[in-house]
Amino acid sequence: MKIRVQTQAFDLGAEVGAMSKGRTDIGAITSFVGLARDLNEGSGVRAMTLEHYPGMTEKALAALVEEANARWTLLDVTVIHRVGRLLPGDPIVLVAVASQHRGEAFAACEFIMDYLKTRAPFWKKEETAEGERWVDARASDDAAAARWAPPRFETGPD
Amino acid sequence: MKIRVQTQAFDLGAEVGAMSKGRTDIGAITSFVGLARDLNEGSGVRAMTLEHYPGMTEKALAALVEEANARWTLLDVTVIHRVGRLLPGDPIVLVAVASQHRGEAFAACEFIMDYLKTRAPFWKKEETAEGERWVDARASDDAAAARWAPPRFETGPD
Amino acid sequence: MKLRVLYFARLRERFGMAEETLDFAGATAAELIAQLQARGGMWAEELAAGRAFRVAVNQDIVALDAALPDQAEVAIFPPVTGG
Amino acid sequence: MKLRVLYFARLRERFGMAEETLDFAGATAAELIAQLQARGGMWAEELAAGRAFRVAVNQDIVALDAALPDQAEVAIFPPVTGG
Repeated sequence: MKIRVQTQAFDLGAEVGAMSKGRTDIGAITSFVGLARDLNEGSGVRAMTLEHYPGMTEKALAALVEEANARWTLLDVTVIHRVGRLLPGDPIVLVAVASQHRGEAFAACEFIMDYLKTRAPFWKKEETAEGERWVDARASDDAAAARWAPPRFETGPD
Repeated sequence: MKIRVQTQAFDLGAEVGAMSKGRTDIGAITSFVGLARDLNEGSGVRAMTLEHYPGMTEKALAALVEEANARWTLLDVTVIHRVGRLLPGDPIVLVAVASQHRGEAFAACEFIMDYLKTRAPFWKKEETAEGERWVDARASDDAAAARWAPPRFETGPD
Repeated sequence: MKLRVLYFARLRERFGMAEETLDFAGATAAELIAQLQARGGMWAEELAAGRAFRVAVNQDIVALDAALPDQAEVAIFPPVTGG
Repeated sequence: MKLRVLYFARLRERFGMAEETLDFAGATAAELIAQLQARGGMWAEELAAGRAFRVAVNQDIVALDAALPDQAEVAIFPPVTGG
């Protein structure tokens, strides 16, 4: 498991390559890269700055990965989140999940992203033609995270 | 859209990088890499050989991507499938999907993999200690593909 | 009519043949399968009712009642196992 | 008791402060919020009932009725927007 918060760019190929290097038991690696877009809520975005809560961030990301490990049989997980100033087109976040079979890798990767969006202490500030603005949390992200609760192994007869 | 069948390895980082290069409208790229495992149905696998149906393969993969494009709003799709002899740990297939938001990228990437497994004319032959054997189609792959039918926009009141 | 018939994977190996050109007097894929089964041996065994195989006509998978056009490229192969 | 209180993102900017050490005589996160609201101005506005903010105690998000241990690191911040 690798969890990192950093200002510099990450290398998707190298990160995924490191997960499978020397192993022959991995059948599937699903990875997600989130990128900075030049448009959000109808306004042009020239740049964004990502702030975080050092200490809690790493703890929150580790908790997400631990919860994913409890729900699915995973062979490795990598989460890298950038902070600082980013331009449109820049990669922001990488989540990669390795497992024996693809169903688990897809589910766990999407689960980690959905929970990261609502539980990890990162905040985005955008620079637009009208000035700077803090990005508001989106109801669609809460809805995406809510799909995963309660954990499958605690699901009752409902 | 890029669709390729090739014997040589692919470069995940380069392929995903090529999808986002020079663009600022992509917010999400989900990618999947399938790898050869050293174990299948309880037997050690020393190597595998992938056979395909040249011509139909490319047509079938293009049809899968077209169907994904009809179901979701996608910005780019790459599918690369290797053929020939592969060793445990070798990457077999890459599917990468770019979109504005992550939900579409995750769904379309998994959809393309599920359909590829049941509709694209590839066959695997494994070399084990007991000799060579053709891999049988798996019921779990049929079930995974069946989840996606019928298309969402045709879903009735059931 | 003339058909080009292709075999893949396990069927290619069992039949000892990747491709042949056939004269075909029938109309449907099912009739072609029956003609091949009539060869006996591996052909009868692998193409028996209840065995899992697929038929593609001009590179699209079809049902057994599909009509075969003249000069069609017909492929017969096991269920696919890629990815 | 003593608390270390951190502010992030929009709240850090509005309050003009990233961090402070506070004397706190209450017991719960809700009582700390009430003490900060009583400063008036931006504090009253941003921490009013119905405004969306989160409270973490020793780096775990908690509900407002959570008890605050002495020497706790309490963070108050807007809903997160990472990824």
